[in-house]
Amino acid sequence: MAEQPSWQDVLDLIAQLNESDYESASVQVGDVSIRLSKSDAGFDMPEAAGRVGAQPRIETGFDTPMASATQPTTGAAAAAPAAALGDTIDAPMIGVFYRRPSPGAAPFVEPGQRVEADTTIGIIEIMKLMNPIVAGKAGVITDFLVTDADPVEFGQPLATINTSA
Amino acid sequence: MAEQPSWQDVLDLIAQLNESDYESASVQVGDVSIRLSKSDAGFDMPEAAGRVGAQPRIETGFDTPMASATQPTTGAAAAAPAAALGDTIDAPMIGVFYRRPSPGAAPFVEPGQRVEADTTIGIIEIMKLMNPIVAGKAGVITDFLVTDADPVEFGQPLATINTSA
Amino acid sequence: MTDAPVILVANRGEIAMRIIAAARRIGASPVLAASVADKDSPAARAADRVIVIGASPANQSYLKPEQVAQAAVMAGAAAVHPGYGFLSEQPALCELLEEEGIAWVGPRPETLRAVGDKGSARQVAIDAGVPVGAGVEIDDPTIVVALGDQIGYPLLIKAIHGGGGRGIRLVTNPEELVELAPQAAAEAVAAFGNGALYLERYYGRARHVEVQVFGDGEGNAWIFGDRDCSVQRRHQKLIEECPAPGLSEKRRQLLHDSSRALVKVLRYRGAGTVEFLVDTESEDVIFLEVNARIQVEHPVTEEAFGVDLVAAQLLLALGRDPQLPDVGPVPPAAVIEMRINAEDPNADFQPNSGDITRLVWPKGPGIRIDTQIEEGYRFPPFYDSLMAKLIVRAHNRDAAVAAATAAVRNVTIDGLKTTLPMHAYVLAHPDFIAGGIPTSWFGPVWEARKESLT
Amino acid sequence: MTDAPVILVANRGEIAMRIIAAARRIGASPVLAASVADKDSPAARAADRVIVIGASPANQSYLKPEQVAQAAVMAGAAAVHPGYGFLSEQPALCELLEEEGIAWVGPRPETLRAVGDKGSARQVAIDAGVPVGAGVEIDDPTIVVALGDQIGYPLLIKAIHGGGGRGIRLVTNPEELVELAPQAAAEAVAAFGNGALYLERYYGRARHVEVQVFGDGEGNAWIFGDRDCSVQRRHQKLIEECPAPGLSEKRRQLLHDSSRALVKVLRYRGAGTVEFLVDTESEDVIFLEVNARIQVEHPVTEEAFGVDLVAAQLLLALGRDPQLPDVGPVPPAAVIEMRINAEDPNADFQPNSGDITRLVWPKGPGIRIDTQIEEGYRFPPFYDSLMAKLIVRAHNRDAAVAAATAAVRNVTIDGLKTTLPMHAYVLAHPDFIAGGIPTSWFGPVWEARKESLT
Repeated sequence: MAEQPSWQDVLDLIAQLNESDYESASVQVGDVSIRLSKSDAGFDMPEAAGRVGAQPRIETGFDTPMASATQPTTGAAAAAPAAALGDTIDAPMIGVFYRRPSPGAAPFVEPGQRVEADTTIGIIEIMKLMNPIVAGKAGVITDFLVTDADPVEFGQPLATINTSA
Repeated sequence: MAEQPSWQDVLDLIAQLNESDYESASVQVGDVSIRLSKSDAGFDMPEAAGRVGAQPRIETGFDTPMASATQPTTGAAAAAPAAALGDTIDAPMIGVFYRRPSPGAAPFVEPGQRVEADTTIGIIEIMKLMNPIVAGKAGVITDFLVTDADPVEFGQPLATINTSA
Repeated sequence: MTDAPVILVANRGEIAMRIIAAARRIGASPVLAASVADKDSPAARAADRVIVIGASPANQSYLKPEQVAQAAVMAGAAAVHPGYGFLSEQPALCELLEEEGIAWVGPRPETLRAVGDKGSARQVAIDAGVPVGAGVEIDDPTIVVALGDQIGYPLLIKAIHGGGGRGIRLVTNPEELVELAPQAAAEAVAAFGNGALYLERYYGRARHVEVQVFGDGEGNAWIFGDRDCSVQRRHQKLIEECPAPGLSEKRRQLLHDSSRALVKVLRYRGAGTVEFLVDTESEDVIFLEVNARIQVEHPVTEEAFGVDLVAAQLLLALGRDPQLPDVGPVPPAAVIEMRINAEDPNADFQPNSGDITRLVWPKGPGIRIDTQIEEGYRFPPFYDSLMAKLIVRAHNRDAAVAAATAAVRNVTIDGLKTTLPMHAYVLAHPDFIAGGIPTSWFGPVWEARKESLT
Repeated sequence: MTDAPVILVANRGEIAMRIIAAARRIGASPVLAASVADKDSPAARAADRVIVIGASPANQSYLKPEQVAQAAVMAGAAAVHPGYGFLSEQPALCELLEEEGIAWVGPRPETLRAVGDKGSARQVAIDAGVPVGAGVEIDDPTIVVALGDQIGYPLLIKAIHGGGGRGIRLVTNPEELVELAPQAAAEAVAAFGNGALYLERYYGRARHVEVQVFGDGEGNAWIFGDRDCSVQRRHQKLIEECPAPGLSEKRRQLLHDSSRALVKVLRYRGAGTVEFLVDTESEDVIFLEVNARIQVEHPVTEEAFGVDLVAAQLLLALGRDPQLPDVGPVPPAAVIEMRINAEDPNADFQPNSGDITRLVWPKGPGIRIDTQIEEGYRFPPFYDSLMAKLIVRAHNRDAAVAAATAAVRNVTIDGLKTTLPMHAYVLAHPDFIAGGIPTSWFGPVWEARKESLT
């Protein structure tokens, strides 16, 4: 859990949000929660609460899953959010992820290596069917998030990739 | 838990939010929660809807009915907020409220009149039993909130009283 | 909906929710008379309107007839449903409402009086030909054998002027009686200044079985089977079931016929319960009392027979057909109710209150939950500890016990101590599974469990 | 709980909730195989674990056997429950699981194949001595009287090579047949290049009645009564009830015996439904098909007989006793289910999706709600429009209709258009109240209502 914001932080944040274009905002850090709305639509949903609970960090809620909206909220200045954290390459299907074409062989790619959109980075086996997985975007693989031969779900991040490198 | 905001902090925040564009706002820090709405629509959450709907304006909630919480609880500097808003004299029982001892008679008291704690300000009739109602505190009655012969519920404000006058 | 009759709900908690649901079923408008503590409760939200009648303690709100009556007048109520407890069996509220032309959802005030007192209730039962407990005063403590035979053994010698359990002796045969009666008389003289004694039949292993009745107010009765409520701790029911297991046809008929006779004698109006003591060591069946109201455990009967007793109460009070079927003596299903109380069964059932932080109910066929609690609800300290009733129905008793066991396992209530562990224990106990345990069963069994754990 | 068998729930919505509840009842651990759209759904929260199997559209997730099988492997599942729809009657998933040693909650793959095709199902029925619809090919359109008599009237002349309703003529007597058959042959030649004709019995006012079976896989059957599902719009069931009203004892026995014979012939395993057409203008009863899965409307049977069919399915799949009772042909209660769909009945039942802003369910005895929706739930556009099933039980059909009417009136679903107004209309309609309407009833009645409103 992040350090608690000071009262001044809260005031600053509200001032900042007020200058923003957000229709509504919801911020929760530990015990501190702030919700603002410029329209009546405001905060309808128990769901929203659910999500905040489920996702540990800070979330400014705009009614639907908001992924990237999250980051700069608390921070004062805070630059380039999404790219800084790194894009991910996500599993296009459920199955078992292999980084090598066969046991004992060298991995398709290693962290630090540059890939193109069509570079194979691994294989997903689903019920004995092997499916090559390509990077889908050009960049430098920064890390693998899944161990060789681990099961993965659909949409699960397999690796991080720096697309601006 | 973050440090509790002082009462002054809360007032400042409310002032700030009041100047903002938000239709509605909700801030919670530890036990302190502030909810503001410029329209009745306010907050949709079941609970809040109940409270905000019933009491249109500003509400600083300390978890339970807030009445006394409002007082200087947190407060550092802060001068007598409650009194400024006006104390109320609340119905000590359910029944029909009468401002006069009998139909056609003059009211027990009129707005602007000074009362002592034991001054009778009206009668509540409950199932044909007449119960004199006393002010309960000394001050100047500023307004009656209930019309003569109106039914009142337990705890319903009958009149406002300025206790610092 | 504007001319829907208003039902004032003069109660709280799960029964308030239940009455509100019944009001909605019949197209009426429910208004809740609430204490300050309950003015934002789930029942308050479920009602069309809330009227705050008084402060949080029940003796300043729910127990004040004139405050409830005032709320009924203010609500423009066509009828007032008192639920159970509180003012439900008090003629006072009933009569205040009669004066205002507002219907009372319950029996007439004279019925409440007739059955509200042990002595007069016993007389009503005798008049109706219903078996009551044998008892007789001793004239001469040296001539007691005939009296003892008349009452049967075991029996109790009670000092008439004794009290609080003092001056009571258990006697199991005539020899003991002959020996102990003079001693008891002497001791009573010493202790209470009066040697008068009373003999009473003692049932140490009797069951609590009750019959659900519904009277049309003219002497006709619907009988909706029987319930066994023998899982009790200090006379507090913990688990109830319908039908009562293992009753012989003859006994069942005696219970039902007796109850029907009482309804007729009383010209009983609406829902009521006739409680009996059913001995497991003799063939005796003894009338205990009439509960002139809907009871906590009414859902087991509703689920077993497929009826809505609370809606029927409202309909009758509004002068309409209660829409109840004639049913057989044994329902086509077995139903068990577990009372989930905010009490710690491992700490002498001490009540507790506070926030319910997480709440998950089991789902599926045959499961019914009657409750007011929900996640985030602050269970108040002012009232009784009943949080919820978990009611489970199945095609026979074995299946119902299995279903109840699974249901209890799949309840999550975080934030408070509850009686759920006690239910899990009882439901798994061979005595309970066999059925027909007496009311004296639970206490020592639960104590023994506690000792086995330490 | 660590060695609780894992049940993979390969479905979504209300039936996923239902299977999760049944898994919990039997002490198993439910794991949900979900699409991305459903990964945070109420069913996902109710499960012990969620495995995301694919993208939101069903054909990229719920309809992919290998993805579901992979999830079952990853979950360490002991059994997979496919619900209804999706892969529930596909041998493909069933066989993939068999290879992995994971139990399939449903009939054997060969059973799925045998009843999955109209032609082979018809042959199975004939083998079992179950009445099927009469039909015969015409050799010579000028010699048709005997054929017509053999089939009975009214009948349809169908061009064998026609389709989409073209080339079909309704014939009500032999004279018409003699006149129309040659014309139809000539037209068929002109239209389809082939004059071959087929005669088939026509039932314009037949009911849809089905029988709930449960097979032990060895040829033995439990029969849990019948259901009437005749309130249909374009072959979509809207309201179902148990038992089917107004069936003669003889017809009921024919339906039940036929179903039992099918279970025996197929050595049917688990829950299934045998659908029949029951004519209202003749004594004919015609086999339609076997649904080799649990059905949407299974709750009416569960409530009527007091059983848990889904738990029984799971127990059987796990090799355990399904714990089902033997019951009589007619249940001791009447139950009605209303399908609440996210469709606008006043706009040609157009589906809609979006946020459910407010949701209030009726409460009280005999009311069961099977649903996944809750306040704040965003009803997704990807799947079918079933939001919830409102199931109401009472002691007889009249009481059930009244209870259903009250229950429908007391549902509030804001944010989406639903079929609730349609239910209110049907439940109040004298034809429905009388019982026994044919499947052709709803369409014109609803159209007429629309016209009467404009």
